[in-house]
Amino acid sequence: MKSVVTTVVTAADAAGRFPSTSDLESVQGSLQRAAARMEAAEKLASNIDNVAQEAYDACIKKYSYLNDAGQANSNDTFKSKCLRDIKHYMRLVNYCLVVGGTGPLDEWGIAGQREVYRALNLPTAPYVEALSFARNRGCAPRDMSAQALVEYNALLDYVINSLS
Amino acid sequence: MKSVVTTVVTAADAAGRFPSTSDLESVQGSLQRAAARMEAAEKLASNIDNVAQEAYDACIKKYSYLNDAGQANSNDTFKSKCLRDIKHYMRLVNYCLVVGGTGPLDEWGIAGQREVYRALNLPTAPYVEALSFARNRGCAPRDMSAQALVEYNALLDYVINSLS
Amino acid sequence: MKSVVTTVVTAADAAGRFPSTSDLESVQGSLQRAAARMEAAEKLASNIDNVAQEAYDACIKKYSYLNDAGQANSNDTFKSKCLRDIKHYMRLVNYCLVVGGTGPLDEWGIAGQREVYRALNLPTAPYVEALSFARNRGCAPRDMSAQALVEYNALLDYVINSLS
Amino acid sequence: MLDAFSRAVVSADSKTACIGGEELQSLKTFIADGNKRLDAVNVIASNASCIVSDAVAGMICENQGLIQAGGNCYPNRRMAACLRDGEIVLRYITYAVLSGDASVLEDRCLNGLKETYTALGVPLQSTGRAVGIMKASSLAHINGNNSEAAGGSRYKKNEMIDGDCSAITSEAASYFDRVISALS
Amino acid sequence: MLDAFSRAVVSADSKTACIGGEELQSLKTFIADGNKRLDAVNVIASNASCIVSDAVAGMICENQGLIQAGGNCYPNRRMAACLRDGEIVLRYITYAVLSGDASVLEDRCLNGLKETYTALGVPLQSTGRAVGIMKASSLAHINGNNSEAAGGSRYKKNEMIDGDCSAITSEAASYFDRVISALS
Amino acid sequence: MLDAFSRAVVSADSKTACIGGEELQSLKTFIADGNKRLDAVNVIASNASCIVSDAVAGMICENQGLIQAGGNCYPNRRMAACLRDGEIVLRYITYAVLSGDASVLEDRCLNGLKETYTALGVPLQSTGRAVGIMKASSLAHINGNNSEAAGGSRYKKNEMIDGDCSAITSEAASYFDRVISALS
Ligand SMILES: CCC1=C(C)/C(=C/C2=NC(=C\c3[nH]c(/C=C4\NC(=O)[C@H](C)[C@H]4CC)c(C)c3CCC(=O)O)/C(CCC(=O)O)=C2C)NC1=O
Ligand SMILES: CCC1=C(C)/C(=C/C2=NC(=C\c3[nH]c(/C=C4\NC(=O)[C@H](C)[C@H]4CC)c(C)c3CCC(=O)O)/C(CCC(=O)O)=C2C)NC1=O
Ligand SMILES: CCC1=C(C)/C(=C/C2=NC(=C\c3[nH]c(/C=C4\NC(=O)[C@H](C)[C@H]4CC)c(C)c3CCC(=O)O)/C(CCC(=O)O)=C2C)NC1=O
Ligand SMILES: CCC1=C(C)/C(=C/C2=NC(=C\c3[nH]c(/C=C4\NC(=O)[C@H](C)[C@H]4CC)c(C)c3CCC(=O)O)/C(CCC(=O)O)=C2C)NC1=O
Ligand SMILES: CCC1=C(C)/C(=C/C2=NC(=C\c3[nH]c(/C=C4\NC(=O)[C@H](C)[C@H]4CC)c(C)c3CCC(=O)O)/C(CCC(=O)O)=C2C)NC1=O
Ligand SMILES: CCC1=C(C)/C(=C/C2=NC(=C\c3[nH]c(/C=C4\NC(=O)[C@H](C)[C@H]4CC)c(C)c3CCC(=O)O)/C(CCC(=O)O)=C2C)NC1=O
Repeated sequence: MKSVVTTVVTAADAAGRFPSTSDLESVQGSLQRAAARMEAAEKLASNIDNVAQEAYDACIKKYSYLNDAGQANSNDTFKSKCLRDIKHYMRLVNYCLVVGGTGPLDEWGIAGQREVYRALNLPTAPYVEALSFARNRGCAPRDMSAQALVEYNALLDYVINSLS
Repeated sequence: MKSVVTTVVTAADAAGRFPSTSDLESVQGSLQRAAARMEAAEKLASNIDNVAQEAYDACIKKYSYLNDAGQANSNDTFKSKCLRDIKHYMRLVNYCLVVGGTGPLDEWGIAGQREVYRALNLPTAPYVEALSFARNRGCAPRDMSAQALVEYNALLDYVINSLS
Repeated sequence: MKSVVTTVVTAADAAGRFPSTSDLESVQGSLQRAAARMEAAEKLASNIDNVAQEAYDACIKKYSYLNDAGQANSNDTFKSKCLRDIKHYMRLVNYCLVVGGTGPLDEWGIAGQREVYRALNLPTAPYVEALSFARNRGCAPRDMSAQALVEYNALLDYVINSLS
Repeated sequence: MLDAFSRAVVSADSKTACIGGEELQSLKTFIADGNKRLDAVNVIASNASCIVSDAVAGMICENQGLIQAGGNCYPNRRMAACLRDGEIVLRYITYAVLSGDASVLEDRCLNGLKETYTALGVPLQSTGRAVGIMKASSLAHINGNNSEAAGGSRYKKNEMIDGDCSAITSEAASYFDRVISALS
Repeated sequence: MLDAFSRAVVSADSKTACIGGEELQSLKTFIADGNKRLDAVNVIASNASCIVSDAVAGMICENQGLIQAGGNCYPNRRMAACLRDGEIVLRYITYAVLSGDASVLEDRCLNGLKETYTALGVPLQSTGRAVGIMKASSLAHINGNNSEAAGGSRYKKNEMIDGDCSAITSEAASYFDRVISALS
Repeated sequence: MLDAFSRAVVSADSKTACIGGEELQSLKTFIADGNKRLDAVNVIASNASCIVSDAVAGMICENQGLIQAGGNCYPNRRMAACLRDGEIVLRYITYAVLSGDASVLEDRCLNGLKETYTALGVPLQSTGRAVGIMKASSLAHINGNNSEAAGGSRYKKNEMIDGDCSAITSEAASYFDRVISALS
């Protein structure tokens, strides 16, 4: 799973060499910047249910046609799946903050998402709306420090891009 | 084994697609033309022993040296093998008429024939003579309809070409 | 293992053909020249301990620093290993004379030698000195015939080159 | 790859016999009923997307564990792989119906599939259930029995000429059964 | 390839849980002790050549059969292959220490190694001995316990800051033990 | 690939010994009898085509099932493959005779052949019979015992110098026996 460390090790292995001084410096830099990510991860973990619920509510409010008969938010099962989906993405964001790379989102969220939503007739615009709401919702220093918020928002932008 | 259907399926599979409308039209065309082939196959099947015997007799008459000591038609075993070989080819022609392609001749008769006859010192001219006799022997509408005869002769020409 | 015979068979096999007349002539030529190689091999085998000892003594005499503390000839174990190494190379020369090719030296002496000596901090100059001493030591017809000596020296030159 | 005609030829060759009389008769029936066969292939191919996704969604509905952590339809990557596999299987079944012989399905799709799934941890029973739903759905399409009730919001009426399709329906069913059998 | 962080993420995903609170705490300790880890990697990498050749020479010294006819370190080609293998193993151990996880060592080095060695006739017990000597040597370097007595003519003093290195030493030891275990 | 000389070297190396005295003596005999060896290779190579086809025809004559439906020499494609295999085997035997060592035959022809034939359904006993006929034919050629009676219409007189060929005949026989043994 992609991170500064695994990138450095992969390059060294491809060249058949021991980790060099610049390899170690890269890793050191990454560890030094880790504090902001850890803070964002912790804040998100402690509040994830509210974050997801708000984002879900916002997207259904904007695309209220989804509540109509036959649409993708028209019964209890669908409603709970939709909320669950938003929470899935937020949980993957928490993972990416911990790992310091986009690996968890890439491998577990983005890979295959278009094929799945197309097969199940799920429009992507509501997903984008929910994630955009979350992306614009956070404030520093109320929710977390400015640097932490930068990391958090960057990952949400990344997911939003993948669905646009 | 090559036929209109297997050709169409192979192409669709190579492109990873379901059979398309033009695929279905190709198959339909082939099925429509099948009647003539079926008639030729049936007529040949009901008379194959005579057809083979006549062709064999004609080729030995033309190349009578084959009866001399040490030659390829010089004892009872060889005679029966030679007749058998002619009948093999006619049977493969019957198969090709059923399949609607040259697959049976290609895979079971033509592949390896030159190597076998060269190794066993069997000249190919007598084979050509026997098959040519059969090719010129059929008459429409006495033996079969004109269209059926066209299919039958085309296959004999195909085999003759492969031995020339 | 490379020899005139195996080279000829490898080429014939790559072309899928039986051994041809020129193949057989190559082998015949090699067998005709074999007498000189066999003589050199026999002479070397009967005297190998002296040959190796002389060469070893000469190289330590030239690089006497090797006897100092911490150097590669500074204790009994190291001394015996060094003498053993020289004898290894002379034995591989005997094999090459028998085979009529450089295969034994290539596969069992030269492959990996640089890596091994570098890892163990063994300088190559003393090896070169020992083998050069042996290379210049032989005289015809005292030690062996002139043709045999040519074969013997050529192999020593080959090893010396690989270490230079 | 064999079709109904080359299958008959292979069988005759094993007896060094020509094809005439009776064996030819069943092939003539095949030719006479050709249009039914083409219609059957066409109706499955035209509704493939919805046949597949309904079957996978149904399989999941009956077994929620598939979409939880550790389930083989979790995460999105594997869900997509599952939908893709369903389409692959359906595609090879249409090839088999078109050629009138199971060889293309057996050789190019089923050969080694059970071992592959076992090595990957794909649950065979669930896959069999999804194929079973695709079978019911496809046979209804062939038979003209698909209804607005069954299809829901994606129901599409397929224009076909009425007649007796029991033979082709039964043949198509046998191909779905082969898949289920190969994964047991 | 996982590192300490992705390893924690994989574990959380298996419970469909976020990472917060306690799990995050151990990762914060990892970050705080980062420099010790980098120093450990550096001291092994800088002395790799001599760690390897000493271990192989020691293994041979204890078992002279290896350099006689039929022994796996005879002739020169195989001696070179053995030295190379020692360096490969040490290199993957430094990767494991750097990432804080054994996956790179397991997946890219140990996977199938025992079978490969068995097929080639490489003696597993001797290899384990060489790895054991490399372990002792490497841990002494990490702990700052390497001495002129042990190093002989190739002793090199490594400048490092004093402190408690027991955790990283113990972690590095576990990677060497994995190798020995995989070859038993 | 080894020849008689490198085979002796491999054996000496396993004892860390030089080659002199007695071992050299048998190699000198090899050199002295070199022309007999070359003649043996030449007479087989020059008559290969007829040695092979006679052996295959003989094998079939003794077992007519091979050329009926289901037999491994039916249809023409497999008959041609069988003739080709016979020529391959004979070719590797001439390589072995030329080098004075069985390694090229073992490594490049026989290695895995039994498994390949078993997987393909090629009947091992019949193959052994064909190789046996090729052996009888080839040894007769080497020994100068081929006759017009045996050869029939394709008999060809090979000019060779008379002498004692029992050693080379016996060595060639051992290579044919290895093939038969490998397929049992
Ligand atoms: C961890 C990564 C991951 C993600 C992201 C994921 C998404 C995901 N959402 C699904 C279903 C679904 N998702 C929704 C979602 C919505 N309904 C709406 O109105 C909106 C358009 C939208 C919410 C924004 C619905 C309604 C379904 C059920 C669709 C059906 O069964 O037909 C499914 C099909 C399987 C199932 O029913 O659970 C997947 C795989 N699964 C994963 O493993
Ligand atoms: C042309 C013939 C052909 C077939 C049939 C085929 C199947 C096939 N399915 C695969 C994976 C897969 N197949 C499934 C399928 C399922 N998981 C479930 O829970 C359901 C029960 C089921 C769908 C009904 C899944 C989830 C994977 C991914 C497994 C993984 O990567 O862990 C793979 C492994 C490579 C990959 O992930 O793409 C192959 C080769 N490939 C071929 O070339
Ligand atoms: C058959 C082919 C073959 C060769 C050639 C060979 C060489 C060879 N020499 C070695 C050691 C050695 N070789 C020497 C040699 C020398 N000391 C000196 O002063 C000189 C520089 C030099 C002699 C010219 C020494 C001292 C050692 C021991 C080095 C050590 O253990 O640190 C080793 C390491 C393993 C061992 O201790 O035996 C090998 C592999 N091994 C083989 O299998
Ligand atoms: C990246 C992961 C990786 C590993 C680990 C690896 C190991 C590896 N070691 C090998 C050989 C070998 N390994 C050894 C090692 C030893 N012999 C001894 O006596 C000692 C006990 C031991 C050293 C401690 C030897 C001697 C060979 C050569 C064996 C031969 O060719 O007969 C080979 C066979 C190919 C070759 O000779 O290069 C492989 C693949 N290759 C890889 O790609
Ligand atoms: C189904 C496809 C198929 C074909 C076509 C076929 C041909 C065929 N003909 C053969 C022999 C033979 N074929 C002939 C044929 C002839 N004698 C003559 O005078 C003429 C030149 C010629 C007839 C036109 C003879 C004499 C032999 C025996 C040759 C021998 O054993 O030396 C053989 C060698 C094996 C055997 O004895 O049966 C094959 C494989 N086999 C097959 O499986
Ligand atoms: C260089 C070493 C080498 C060898 C030895 C070799 C053998 C060899 N023989 C084969 C086939 C075959 N071999 C035979 C041989 C026989 N059938 C009989 O009834 C007789 C008993 C016997 C002849 C004496 C036949 C008939 C086939 C074709 C089998 C088939 O395709 O079903 C095949 C499978 C591929 C092919 O059909 O060409 C191989 C690889 N290939 C190699 O590269």
